Amino acid sequence: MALLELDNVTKIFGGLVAVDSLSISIEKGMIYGIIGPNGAGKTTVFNCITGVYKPEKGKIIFKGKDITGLSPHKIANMGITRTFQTIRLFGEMSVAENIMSGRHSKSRQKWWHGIIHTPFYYKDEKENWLKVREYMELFGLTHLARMTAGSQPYGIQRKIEMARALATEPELLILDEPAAGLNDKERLELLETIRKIRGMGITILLIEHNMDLVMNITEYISVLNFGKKIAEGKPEEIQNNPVVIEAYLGKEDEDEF
Amino acid sequence: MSSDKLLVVEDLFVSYGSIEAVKGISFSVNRGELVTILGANGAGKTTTMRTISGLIKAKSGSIRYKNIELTSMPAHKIVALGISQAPEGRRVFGTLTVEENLFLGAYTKEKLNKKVLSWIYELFPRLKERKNQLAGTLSGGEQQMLAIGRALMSEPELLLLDEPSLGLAPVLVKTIFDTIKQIKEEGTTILLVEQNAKAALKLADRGYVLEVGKIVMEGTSKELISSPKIQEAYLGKKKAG
Amino acid sequence: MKRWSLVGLLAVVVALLFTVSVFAADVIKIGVQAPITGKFASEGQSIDKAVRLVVEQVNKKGGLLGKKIVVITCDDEGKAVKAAICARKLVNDGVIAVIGSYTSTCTEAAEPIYYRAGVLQTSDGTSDTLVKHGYWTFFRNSSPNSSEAKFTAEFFLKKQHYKRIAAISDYSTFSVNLTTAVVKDLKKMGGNVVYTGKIVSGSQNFTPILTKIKSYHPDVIYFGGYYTDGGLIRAQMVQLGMKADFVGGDSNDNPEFIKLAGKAAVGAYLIDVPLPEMLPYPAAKKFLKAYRAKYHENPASIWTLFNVDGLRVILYAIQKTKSLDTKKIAHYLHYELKNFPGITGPISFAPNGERIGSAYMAYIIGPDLKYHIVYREK
Amino acid sequence: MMNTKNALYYGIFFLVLTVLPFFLTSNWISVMTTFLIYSVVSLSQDIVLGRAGMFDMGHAIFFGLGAYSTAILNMVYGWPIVATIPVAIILPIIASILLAAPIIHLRGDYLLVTTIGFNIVFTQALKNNVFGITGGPNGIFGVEPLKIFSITFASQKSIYFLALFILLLTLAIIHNLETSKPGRALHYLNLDSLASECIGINTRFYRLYAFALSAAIAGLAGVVFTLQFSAVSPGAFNFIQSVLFFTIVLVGGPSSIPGVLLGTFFMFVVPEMFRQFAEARYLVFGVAMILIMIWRPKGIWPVKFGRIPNYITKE
Amino acid sequence: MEIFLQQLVNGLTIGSIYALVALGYTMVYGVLKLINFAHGDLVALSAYIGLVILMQLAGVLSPALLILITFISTMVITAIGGIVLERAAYRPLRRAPRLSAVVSALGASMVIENGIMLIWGPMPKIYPASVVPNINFDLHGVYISLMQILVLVISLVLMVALYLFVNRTKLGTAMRACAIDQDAARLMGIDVDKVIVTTFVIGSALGAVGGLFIGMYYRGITFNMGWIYGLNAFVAAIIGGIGNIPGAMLGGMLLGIFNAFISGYISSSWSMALTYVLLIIIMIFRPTGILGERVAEKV
Repeated sequence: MALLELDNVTKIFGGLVAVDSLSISIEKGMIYGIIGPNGAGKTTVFNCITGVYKPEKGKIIFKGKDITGLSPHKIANMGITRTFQTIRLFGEMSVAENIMSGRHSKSRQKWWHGIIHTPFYYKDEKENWLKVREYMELFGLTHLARMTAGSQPYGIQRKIEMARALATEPELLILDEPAAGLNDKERLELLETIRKIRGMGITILLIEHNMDLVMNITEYISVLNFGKKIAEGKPEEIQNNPVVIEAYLGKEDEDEF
Repeated sequence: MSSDKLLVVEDLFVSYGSIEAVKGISFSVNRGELVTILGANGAGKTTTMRTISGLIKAKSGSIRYKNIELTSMPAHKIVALGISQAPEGRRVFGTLTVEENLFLGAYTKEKLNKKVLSWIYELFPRLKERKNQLAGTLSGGEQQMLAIGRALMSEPELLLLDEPSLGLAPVLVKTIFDTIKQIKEEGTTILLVEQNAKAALKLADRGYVLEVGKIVMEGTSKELISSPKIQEAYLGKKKAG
Repeated sequence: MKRWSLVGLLAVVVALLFTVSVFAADVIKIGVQAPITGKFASEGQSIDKAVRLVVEQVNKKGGLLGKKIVVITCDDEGKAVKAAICARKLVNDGVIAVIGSYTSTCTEAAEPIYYRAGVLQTSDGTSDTLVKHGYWTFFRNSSPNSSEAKFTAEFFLKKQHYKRIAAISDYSTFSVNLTTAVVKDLKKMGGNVVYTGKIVSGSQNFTPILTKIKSYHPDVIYFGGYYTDGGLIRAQMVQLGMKADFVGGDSNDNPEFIKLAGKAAVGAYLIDVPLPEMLPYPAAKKFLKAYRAKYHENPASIWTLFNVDGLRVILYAIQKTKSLDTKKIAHYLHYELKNFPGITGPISFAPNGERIGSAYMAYIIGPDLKYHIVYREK
Repeated sequence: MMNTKNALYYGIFFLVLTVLPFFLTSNWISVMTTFLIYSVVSLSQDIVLGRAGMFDMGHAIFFGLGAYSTAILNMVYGWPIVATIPVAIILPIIASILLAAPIIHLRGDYLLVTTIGFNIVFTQALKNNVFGITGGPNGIFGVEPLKIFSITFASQKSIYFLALFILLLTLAIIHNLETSKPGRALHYLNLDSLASECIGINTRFYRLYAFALSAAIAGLAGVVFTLQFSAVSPGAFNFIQSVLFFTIVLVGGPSSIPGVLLGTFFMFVVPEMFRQFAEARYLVFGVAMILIMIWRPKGIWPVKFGRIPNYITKE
Repeated sequence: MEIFLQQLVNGLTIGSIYALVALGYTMVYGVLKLINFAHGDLVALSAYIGLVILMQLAGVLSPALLILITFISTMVITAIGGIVLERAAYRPLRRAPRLSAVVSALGASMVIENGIMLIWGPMPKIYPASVVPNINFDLHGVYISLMQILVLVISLVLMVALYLFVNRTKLGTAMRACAIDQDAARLMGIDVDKVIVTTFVIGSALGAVGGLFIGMYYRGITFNMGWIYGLNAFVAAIIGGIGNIPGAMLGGMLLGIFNAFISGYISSSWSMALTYVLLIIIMIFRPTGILGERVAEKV
């Protein structure tokens, strides 16, 4: 059974069909890529999966459960976490606090722990901060723990965001253009990190423009154009698919423009 | 190609708070040229454009247009000097009509030049059909046309185009680039920022490659197209087949 | 660290401010607790000025019991919270008696504090609740709502023979109490009250409520609030073509009422003790002259004069008892003082601190825009 | 997780507040008591406004509900003050949830206007003497002092220490909040609501949580207010008061405990000090508010994040 | 029926004053996203300035000229006040957190209110009774005065003029553009600072007309009346959809009429509370006001 399944998902904005009867199926443990021109509806798909938008039609099934239209926090608590195309960190807070936010759903503190600290609180708090420490070490952020997240360079912010997402211990990690704004070195690091995350048994779904990265890392790709899936398959199949070349990659021998 | 420099950017640094987005870039645009700046998301292209237009203040460095220093000039004066921009994401005034948008483009002009307006309607007949429609109701491609048309209304000598193909269907991308070519042929100097490297280099005379706030490569379009690095990083997706 | 040093500096300044205490001298301290700022600022400032004038006169003649009198003023802004703070401040400053406050709310909020400290308090507040607690320190220098209400009801039913009566108040303690008392007395005497309602003081536009009242066809509208609203109500009644009479409670008695209502003021009735300039007593004329000479204006209202009387009886009692013991002074005021010639009429106090007797009158504003007495208590 | 330096500063702060009444005149003790009460209310306002980022300009409602609960139960129904305290806490909680639930999704300024609206309805209800128990525009006077066992809190000094105790309690709660999952959740949803949702934070729940907690604290402060003045009146809880609490937080520094305390001091005690300049002081004060905002747009003492345990950065 | 019509007249009169004041809130909110809490106090100030001018010139000029000169000079002076306000209290905070500007606005409100008290004293000031001849028309039991007619007509004319200015002129279009996207407006060569100042000038001048109407119609003016008028007008702007100019006009009128009908038909004691209950209901069901932020649609 697929980990995540989209069944004829349709999202319409004021008459404009942003996602058009999209069906995809992601197996557990794979790295799945979605590519397509800007404005093809890729991010909208992510927003539908994570509950930010409610699709007009279709079903989204995660681990056999229908999650269509659930609120984002419920979906996140079921094990789907994402990063954003434009980084959305809690800019004024420290790096460690940002990653700690990912522990929210795993922390078992109750509402009254915001008022009274019980022995359980201390135990839980320590457990979670130690987890934060683990993720900071994993991403090499330990020395920045107390620094303000918003003042870090782009590459570091991407890492913090990914660390935060991982801190929720998701089963499915959704990355929206993780390589945007990274230089060559950082991109290579990212490649390594994504492989490492997969090694942890986490399924990854990503949108990416950098073809190098996509072709290198993904095991299966869907190509979207105008909200419709125009092709899917293994990377090498996609690279040679004439429809994809026409709509997205561009024809080699095209000379008009 | 004339060699007199219309726009010269030297050692430009721009930062948002403590993040440096542009780290000491230098480039120039000659009169009558179409120069393109290539780079991935977040490379600093849009920041550069916004700084030229005066929306962001540079931290250091200089931007000279016809030998006038722009770095400490407010945006509206820069427009009056003859630089106009079609910004990234189009930024049309959604609750104003198409025609009102175009009129605003000519805000710095004493009087509306009817000839320019009809030229723009010629370039983009779709805009003429929809001139009384609210700009927000246009499709993405039409909005891009409007953004470019609006920028042209001030009869600029230097036109800045920030990602005109963003989010457009391939067939529309072609239309837009055809129009850009046409605008260039009518004598407007253009600085074009693009992710679509191939399309941009086909049009451009020269290009610069921006990566994480620095210029990593520059040259004529021919040189860039044939450079292996460019082929791999920006055109590679096509070559992979 | 830098910020902490800033705080340290601030703390030192605060400490200095706190430790500066009023050094004791051989003087008699009289407090004024009044709304110097805020909505009732004009009344409060007038009371303060008048008190200072009287004290200046006494000091010029050599003071009281051989001591100079010092006035300490505290601004309660017409707010209950500030009134309590003021009361504590004045008590702490060592005043023997306090004049004020102007509003019943502030007076009531401060009462228990003066009572516990044994400081005499005299106020023009008209709310009946002021004397309910039975504090020996409190003396009302004006007439209470209840006697005004009784007089109003008599005027309505015995003199004017109104058949359909509408009554409105604002939200202030004073106005609600007075209006409620008037309505109660009217009903007790068999009057027909067809409408009661409230307005928001200062909202200026009273046409909606007046239009509504119009549909009840009353032959009189009674308004128990302040002149700032009363003048406008009268003007808007006329503008809406209403034929009903207008009768205003004591707080409408202010020269500004006529200015606000303009020509519409003609024919309006007011119920109050006499106007400052209508007071028949020589002391009153003398005082007004002195006030005008010093401040080049008239006192804000009759309430200033009531407070002056409050001050004068207390000073008189100190002189008579030759004592600064407030218990003795209070005893004298309660049981020995009879018909002191005040500028607002003879003054005596009941054992609960109530001023005995009232001098309420009903006036009509004539075409000459002057007050004419139409009815007075027998 | 309070470090020793902070603990020291708080120690000094409370030491000063503890000995202060022995050096102050009674009217200044009264001012300082009110300062303590207002500090508690401002700190509670800060939970909603500073931490959770909701523009609540009707906070005096909860303060007033607490104060009126005590006054009404004591004066109308004859309850001893101690027994009224739980009601004065629970009633504001219920009210806050009922009021906030339908409007919590509103964008900043709209929430602000709606809460002003609630506040105006609240004070008008008090003035109209709803159910005949609020005492109308007059309010309620003569509330008994608090008696716990055989101790009676009647003197100004004893009320001062009661208020100080409540402030201490509030600071403890806020410290606990700050260093716990719910408290951090408030900051997260304030800074980026969507990102918070996407990492599993139920933003709606925590927004209501912020309202309920702050209402409870404000209600408790209301009890002390009633004891301090042995009276309540609608004017003490009108929307101008809400504006005051709102301003205190912003002038001092949202989410910053020392900031809010300084804000209260500046907005409440400083005007008391300049009482002799009665007529001009609020003019000067307005100018000062503008200048402070220009000088320190994030408040006099802005919040500093980075409260993280030391052990996570050590090898 | 007369009662109904009379209440309508009552409501429209106060409603047009609310609308005039609300326009100032809504325009500033449109371009700056700032609740200009000092606007109501500026309106109060204008009433005082108007009175001073009126008293200075009374008897010197003919009544019609007197009114004209008073209006124009008060509008000019208040507009200058608006410029000063923007310069001193808002421009330095353009890039600060939004709430800082709110505090600055509250501070400015205190400054103006207490400034009025220091200059003119705490006593209410009273406009002379017959600036506008006291003529009252009786239309079958519905009374309407000449002053009311003036209030209605002038307000309407000004609102139509403002509507035309904003929709038909270059500067007006620029103003709308700034409200939508300031950076894009800059790219058009629009001097955004100038547009903002213009907004304050127009808003203050319209507020000044409102202030003069308050003085001339209701006669008594107090230093602290800015709060009540300001708050009501602000609520009117919100009801209509803040930032939306026709919305402010509609909101003002609706608020006036609603107020009149609640006082008239339900309960005057609860009129203020019920007005706000209405506001809350509108906020719950139409979170951006009745007209809302204009959505893109075909015209």
